[in-house]
Amino acid sequence: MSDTHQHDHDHDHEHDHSADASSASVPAPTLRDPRYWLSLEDWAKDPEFQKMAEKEFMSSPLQESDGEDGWARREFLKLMGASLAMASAGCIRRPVQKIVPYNKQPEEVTFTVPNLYTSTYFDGSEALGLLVSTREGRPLKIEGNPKHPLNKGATSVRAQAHILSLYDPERIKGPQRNLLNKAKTNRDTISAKWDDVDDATVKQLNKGGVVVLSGAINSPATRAVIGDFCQAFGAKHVTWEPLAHEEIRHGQKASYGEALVPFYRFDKAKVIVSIGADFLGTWMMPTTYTRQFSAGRKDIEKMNKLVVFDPHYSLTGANADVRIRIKPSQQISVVMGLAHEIVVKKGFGRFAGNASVKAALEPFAGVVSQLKMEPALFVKLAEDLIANKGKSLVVAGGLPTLTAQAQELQIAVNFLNSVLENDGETIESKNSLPGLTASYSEMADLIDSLNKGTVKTVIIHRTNPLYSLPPSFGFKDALKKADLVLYTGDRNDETGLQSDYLIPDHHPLENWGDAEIGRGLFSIHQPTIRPMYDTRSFELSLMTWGYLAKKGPKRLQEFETFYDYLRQFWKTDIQPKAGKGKSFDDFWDEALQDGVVGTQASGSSSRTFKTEALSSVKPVQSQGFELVLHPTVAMGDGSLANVAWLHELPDPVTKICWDNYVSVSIATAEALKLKEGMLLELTVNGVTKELPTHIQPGLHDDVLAVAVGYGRTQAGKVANGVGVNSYEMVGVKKGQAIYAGAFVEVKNTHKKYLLANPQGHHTMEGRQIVVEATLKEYLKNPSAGQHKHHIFSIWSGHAYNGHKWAMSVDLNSCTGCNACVVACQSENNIPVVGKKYVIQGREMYWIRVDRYYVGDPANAQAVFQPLMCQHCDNAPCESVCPVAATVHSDEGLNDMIYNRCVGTRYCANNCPYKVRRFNWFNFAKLIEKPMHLALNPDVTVRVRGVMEKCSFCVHRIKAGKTKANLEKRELVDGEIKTACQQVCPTDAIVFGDVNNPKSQVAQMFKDKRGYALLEEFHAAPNVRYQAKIRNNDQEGTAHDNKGSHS
Amino acid sequence: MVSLRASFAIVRNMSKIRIGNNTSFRLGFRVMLVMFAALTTLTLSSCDKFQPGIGYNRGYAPEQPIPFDHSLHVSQNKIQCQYCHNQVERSRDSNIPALSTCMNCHLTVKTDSPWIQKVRDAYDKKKSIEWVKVHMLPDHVQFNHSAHIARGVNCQTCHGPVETMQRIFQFSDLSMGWCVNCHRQPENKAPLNCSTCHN
Amino acid sequence: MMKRNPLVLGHKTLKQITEDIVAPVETMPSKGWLGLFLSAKMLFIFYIITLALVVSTGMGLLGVNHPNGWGTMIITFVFWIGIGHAGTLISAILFLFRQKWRTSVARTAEAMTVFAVMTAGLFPLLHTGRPWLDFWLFPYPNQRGPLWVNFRSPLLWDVFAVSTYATVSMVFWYIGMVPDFATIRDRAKNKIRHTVYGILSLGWRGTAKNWSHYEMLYLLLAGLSAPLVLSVHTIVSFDFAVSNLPGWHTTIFPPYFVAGAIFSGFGMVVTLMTFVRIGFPEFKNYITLDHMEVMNKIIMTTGLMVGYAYASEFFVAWYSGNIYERAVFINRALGAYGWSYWVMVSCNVLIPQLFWFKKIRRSIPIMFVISIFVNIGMWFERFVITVTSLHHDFLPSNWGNYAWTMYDTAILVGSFGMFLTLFLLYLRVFPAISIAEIKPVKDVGYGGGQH
Amino acid sequence: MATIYKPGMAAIFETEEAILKAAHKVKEMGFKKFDAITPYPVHGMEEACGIQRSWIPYVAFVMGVFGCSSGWLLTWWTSAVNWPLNIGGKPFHSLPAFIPIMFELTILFSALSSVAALFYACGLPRVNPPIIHPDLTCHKFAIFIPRDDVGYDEGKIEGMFQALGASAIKRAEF
Repeated sequence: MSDTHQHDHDHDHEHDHSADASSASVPAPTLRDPRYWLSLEDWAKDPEFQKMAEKEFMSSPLQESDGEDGWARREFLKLMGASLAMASAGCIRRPVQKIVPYNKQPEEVTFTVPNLYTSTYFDGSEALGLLVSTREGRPLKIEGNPKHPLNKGATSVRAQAHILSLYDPERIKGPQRNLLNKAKTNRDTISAKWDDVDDATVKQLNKGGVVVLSGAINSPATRAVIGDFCQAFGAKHVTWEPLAHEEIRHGQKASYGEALVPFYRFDKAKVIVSIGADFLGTWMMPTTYTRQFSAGRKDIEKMNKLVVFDPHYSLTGANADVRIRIKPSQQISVVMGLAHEIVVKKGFGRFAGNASVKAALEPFAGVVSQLKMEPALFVKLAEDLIANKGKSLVVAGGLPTLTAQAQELQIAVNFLNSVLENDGETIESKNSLPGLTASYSEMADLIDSLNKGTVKTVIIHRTNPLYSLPPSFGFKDALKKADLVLYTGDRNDETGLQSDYLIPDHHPLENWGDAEIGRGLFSIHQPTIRPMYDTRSFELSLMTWGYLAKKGPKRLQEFETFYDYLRQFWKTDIQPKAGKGKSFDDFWDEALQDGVVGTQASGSSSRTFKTEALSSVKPVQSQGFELVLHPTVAMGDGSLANVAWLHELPDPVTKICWDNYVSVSIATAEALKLKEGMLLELTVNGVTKELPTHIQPGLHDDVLAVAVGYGRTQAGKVANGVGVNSYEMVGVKKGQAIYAGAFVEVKNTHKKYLLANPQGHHTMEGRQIVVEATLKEYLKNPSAGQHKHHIFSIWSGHAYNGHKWAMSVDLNSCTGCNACVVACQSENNIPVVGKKYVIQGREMYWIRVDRYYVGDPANAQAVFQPLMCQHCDNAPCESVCPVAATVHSDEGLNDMIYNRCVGTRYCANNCPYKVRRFNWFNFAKLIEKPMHLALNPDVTVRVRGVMEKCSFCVHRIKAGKTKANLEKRELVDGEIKTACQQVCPTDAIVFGDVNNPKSQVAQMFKDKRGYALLEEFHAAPNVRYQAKIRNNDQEGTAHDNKGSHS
Repeated sequence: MVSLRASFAIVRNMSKIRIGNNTSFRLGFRVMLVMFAALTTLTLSSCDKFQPGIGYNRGYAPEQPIPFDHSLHVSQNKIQCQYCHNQVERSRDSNIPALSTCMNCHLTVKTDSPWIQKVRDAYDKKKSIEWVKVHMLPDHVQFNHSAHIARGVNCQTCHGPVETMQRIFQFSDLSMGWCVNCHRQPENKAPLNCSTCHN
Repeated sequence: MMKRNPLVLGHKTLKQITEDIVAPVETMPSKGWLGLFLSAKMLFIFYIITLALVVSTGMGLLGVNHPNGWGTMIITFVFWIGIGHAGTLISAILFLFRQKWRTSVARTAEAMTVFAVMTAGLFPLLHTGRPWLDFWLFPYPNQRGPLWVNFRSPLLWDVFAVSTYATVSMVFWYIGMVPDFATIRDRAKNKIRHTVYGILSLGWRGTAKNWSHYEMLYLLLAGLSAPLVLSVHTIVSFDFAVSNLPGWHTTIFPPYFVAGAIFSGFGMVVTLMTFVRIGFPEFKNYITLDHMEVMNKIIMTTGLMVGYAYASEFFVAWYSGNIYERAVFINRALGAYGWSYWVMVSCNVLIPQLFWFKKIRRSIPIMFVISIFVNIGMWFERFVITVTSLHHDFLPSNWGNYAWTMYDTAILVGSFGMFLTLFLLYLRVFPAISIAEIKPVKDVGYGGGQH
Repeated sequence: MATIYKPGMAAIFETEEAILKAAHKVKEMGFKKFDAITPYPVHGMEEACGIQRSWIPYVAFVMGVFGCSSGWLLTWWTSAVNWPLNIGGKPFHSLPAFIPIMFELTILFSALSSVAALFYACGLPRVNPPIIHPDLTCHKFAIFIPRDDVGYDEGKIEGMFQALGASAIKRAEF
């Protein structure tokens, strides 16, 4: 790993030397000409004129770029033109730049050529195989590892965004000590030395009563280290996550006798019923499940069917073929109702005759009447499930299902799956997910023992309970009873403030590690940069203490680095499982090369369901408004809250960014006289919070939905004070957190508040924008739902020989997960503008995902449409640019040349798709060091006053062509992937050369579902969309009852 | 420069015009003429026909921390460019050789020279040498060395007779016009798209 | 009727005419003028500061955003350009039609044109993201290949049209003033004045030969300016008409814009003339009520024309059956910016109809108020065209309102500061009525001494 | 460029009628190089002094044509020959789009050149031309006969001027 201080001489030195830029242009003054009018030569050399010229032509940008800052020189050079044209004789020198070559050239580093390292990312419930591209020793972009069997090259929003947390300026630079006063509130923070920390810790550890409190850990090696450590000091390991999957483990235990989190196979399922489980957005492993789900829809004739009973408007609900809005208290009724329909009414399955089962199901006979759906649909669903026995899947889980009856719900779901013989088919218990062990009950026990005083030392790792654990657990006071609290966080955050020592762990990108993503599937976790600060990996800390205390197994004490431990551990523990019959070095290299070894455990078979468990399942009484807390795609549990990308990223469904809010249904809004953004006062479990209102079509009238993960107080400049911490509204019952179903009192404060929503309007007004058809229509006519226009041109147009780049977007696959948006942002140095400017309409996204509601607003369906520059052959933007700053390349690209742009914004006005973005201010200037290290040197950083837009990742195209050229071969189709395409978990985006008939994109262009957006304008876009197909047994789409396209 | 002289000529001739005998008026009239001349100059001055490569640092030859002599290494010692600039075939940028590369020879060659000792010290101290950058393109220009080498373009085509340079200097003005004029030649079959160099 | 009523009241002799008109130039300014001038100057300075701030910080200070790429600056640009039309129109077209009554208002109208064009000309230059690079809009040989401009862009047509218009109208105005400068020169008592106007008059002597060339040139310039003035606003309208935005992409724009320009131009002329009449009472003899009345008639007529344009836009939107077009126009009248549309209609179409009544036509205070309304209405016309089309175009997801800020207000108001400063200076320094032109018509209307 | 001033005889008249009459008379007397000075273009003066129609329109026309063609050449050469760019899928030589440019250049060239022509014809700009009488740009009229005119005789001319009712007669340079 080369050291970050060795710079790419093309890129980084302008940071160091741009200070010269402002001064470099003033030459030595010469004698004035005696005549009463100056000769222009002297005039131009005259310092005053110089100053004048500079003021006039440079100052504005130069002023705003301080010398320290790299953009100064960019500005300066862009201005050369101006200054030259005027003071032509005043030869302006370039700022002097230095080139600092390596002392010894590192083998792996070729300037400007990225190195890719395999690694992994684990956010507490989902683990992803990564490919991290680094340039001259610093990570630039995080992509999915294509070789990885689960996510296959795709990644989640947060996996990509956590690169910014590496360069977060607010990371602490070394160990710190919090001086706590008597009341254990923070008095002062001083920097500490590792030795002192270790001494103090070991002293304390020897007194016993040690607990390691960590988030879920899916790294076998780390688990081993913790195990060794616990063994050494008689410590206890407690794992807890706000988004735990405990209810599933309990449900499984009650139903089948083994507490585990099974692996679901959405790709095998033909009928999928989800009750509150947002598996496409936030639940368990969304990226993997999205891949599986979309795989089941590629073959449209045989596409799967998704039915969602949605307690709030989740991303999964938005992609449902049939979506029924419910409230949390109805979840059990839905499942048991279905069971009743299937087992009792239809008399299907092995429990058909069973009296106790019948008794348990009886109370749910008439549930359909309570649901907002026509009974026929319910019956049809039951029939579909029966028809697809063994090929269907019923799932429930996630915060919206964590009512007081969360476990019962799981039992009911398990029962239904057993009835439908899905267990062992679409549910793999042998292949359970090892990482998901987090548990609220363990946490509750820890709090008890803390209060009892039996725990003296707490080591907190990769979790932030003082923010995300509901205060009603009383952890804060309990923690004060401990003598020593160590926290491995990278900042002095909510938990940090309560701990005696901050012993910062490496950032995941700086650290070695491994991961067991599925049973028997082991991935390596490589560092991609030398640690930036004086941090120490958590594992090494434990090992160090073991070594100092001379306690614990040999392997805990003998190794000097965690890397050695890891290697040894893989040799002894992993290779036997995943790498038989190879020398260890080959095995290790293979692991580093591919990033993953082994195969997922198979042989899951159906388990016997314990019918007695059913007896605990009773109907739930509901009363008034019910609270639903849910995580969001961007923010998750809120641990990455200080990453601005995540805040600016619009929510896939509501499209609102930079806030959390309470979603209410249209009817409820009317009843409470609420307007969008009005502050609503919620009182639940005795906690009162004021949140802005979002009026959400298709929400159940009794539901008030609020996102968790906001309202950080100690996360940093970006996150602090954004939104409201809704974890505080969570109730506790028998050591379980109640996230849903709690009764809420509401009060309309009538106070105004602005929510930032980059999308202007939410219906299509009967225009042909997202073409949608039902499966029945499609089977009759593959291009159903499209209105084709007669198009003609009076001129033949330019010929495109050679390549012609084009993109196809399959709206039937796209789930609107927004991964492409962040990928583009990371790839193309797209700035974050902040809430104020989003409200003013200055967001900078090159690709965005539009979401339109269709059908009856009360029960609206949603459609998604990723929108990027359409690279029209007859680009309207080009013909209006006065300076030819945007023109067509001979490969069909719509080139935007930033350094030629003067910023008339005419092109943006004339773009029918409005995909062009203008730099209203010098956003680049706001990039704080060391954040600029995350900028992609292949893409120019735009200055103020220029237009920018999607370039089809032209730098990747060029890189690909050059590569092929150097290797003296033709380009291979699919070799060049745009950032958005690369990350897409559904492969909805296909990019390539349409002039190559064999290319995938050329094939997609022939697809009958294909259409160009606003075809009738004959802008001749090089992006084509494929219509969305809804598998809902309807004859016509919801569009039809809106005005149709004339 | 031509344009400047031209415009001064204009000014002088014009101020010769017989214009009565009112001095204050003559002054005013001259001022007008000067301004006119100034305008013409400014328009002409931005035209490369009149001012080849002005401001483009052609001939820029800064003093280097170590007076490395290309003519010595290339002409006399017959060292290939790629021996030191070894990444030029793979990379967008041609690299300045690492000190280790120098040391390949200079551990034994000419070790007594104070300059070599300087390099040696830096090398031993794991330091580096801060060379002054000669050829500078704006950041919005993405020039790719490897692509040009693959096309068989000589280093000399752009960098000039480096083998004769004792101190390296900027040979071509590296203006956009200069790039384009080469790309335009049909025999070069070079792309003329804006995105070839700008993105 | 112009035959009957005299063009110049009070049986002026040639000498009197000269003295009357030159008076403002030769006497010390009044308190009133000073007050106006200083306040206008303050406003001008404030304007300059605002522009400096916007240019140095970024366009983001204004309300322009996504999707409203254009805003106040373009709106106000079109507004001033429109006003800049009456001048050339009065002097050129009325001259070609041998309308004798033009002589007394032409000079001031031309001045208004020149200053309005100056004020307008700033906006397209400053509204760009990087104004310091605006010279790239001119096709000059350069070191980039050379890289030329895109002659297909309406904005480039603008560059040529507006600069040509500015040059020609300024020349036209100046040539008209040359003999009058000579008059002032010959009347000059002190040396400086003699020199200054000596230079300005270019040594005009007024021999018969000179006059014959002079008149021919004047005719030529008039003949050239007439199509020019029409072409300029046509091209300005192309900025919108050539784009493909619903509500912009219409063939009616050129005539519609020209009519609107004449309309607003005359509105502004009436406003200014009332000021001039108040400021310089002796001018009442030259700028008579009859003059004002004729202009009011024109305002009324052109008001009807723009009214027709508004109506036909809606008709075409409906008749075309294009859903985007329809949506835009329905939104225009009833949407978020409906109010601005109705302000425009009432100010431009309804209120001018009051001029059907002779009493109103000939009442200075009323016509002043109406002319103000016309100015307001015409600004809103440009607002409606620019914003309501942009903020509601093809893809609903893009829809969004214009984020008006205080800087928008400052720029709109400040531009008047610039205009008035120049205009007030002009009233003091240049002969506000063409002396050489008014003299030949001094007896018109006194038909053979019978009165 | 400035014309050379010539000495001669000048007479001042008070009214338009007088000057017209005088001009006719002077022409009948066979003078060729005389000139009338008036504060404004007096109707019928051309005939009175026998001045031919001005030639400026020809300049205007020729330069107009030149402007138009140069406009076309500029647009065509830059966008179709020197560096053709595919802009909005339009032809390199999109003539319709170039018409506005051609039109504006036509007007510009022809207007400016005809102004230049006037300057040439009237010998402008000129500073402090000898002034026969300051009121000649205000309310008085004059006739000037240069010494080198055919049959120049001061006595005769003076008599004639008196007969025509000149308010003042003087030798002057003009």
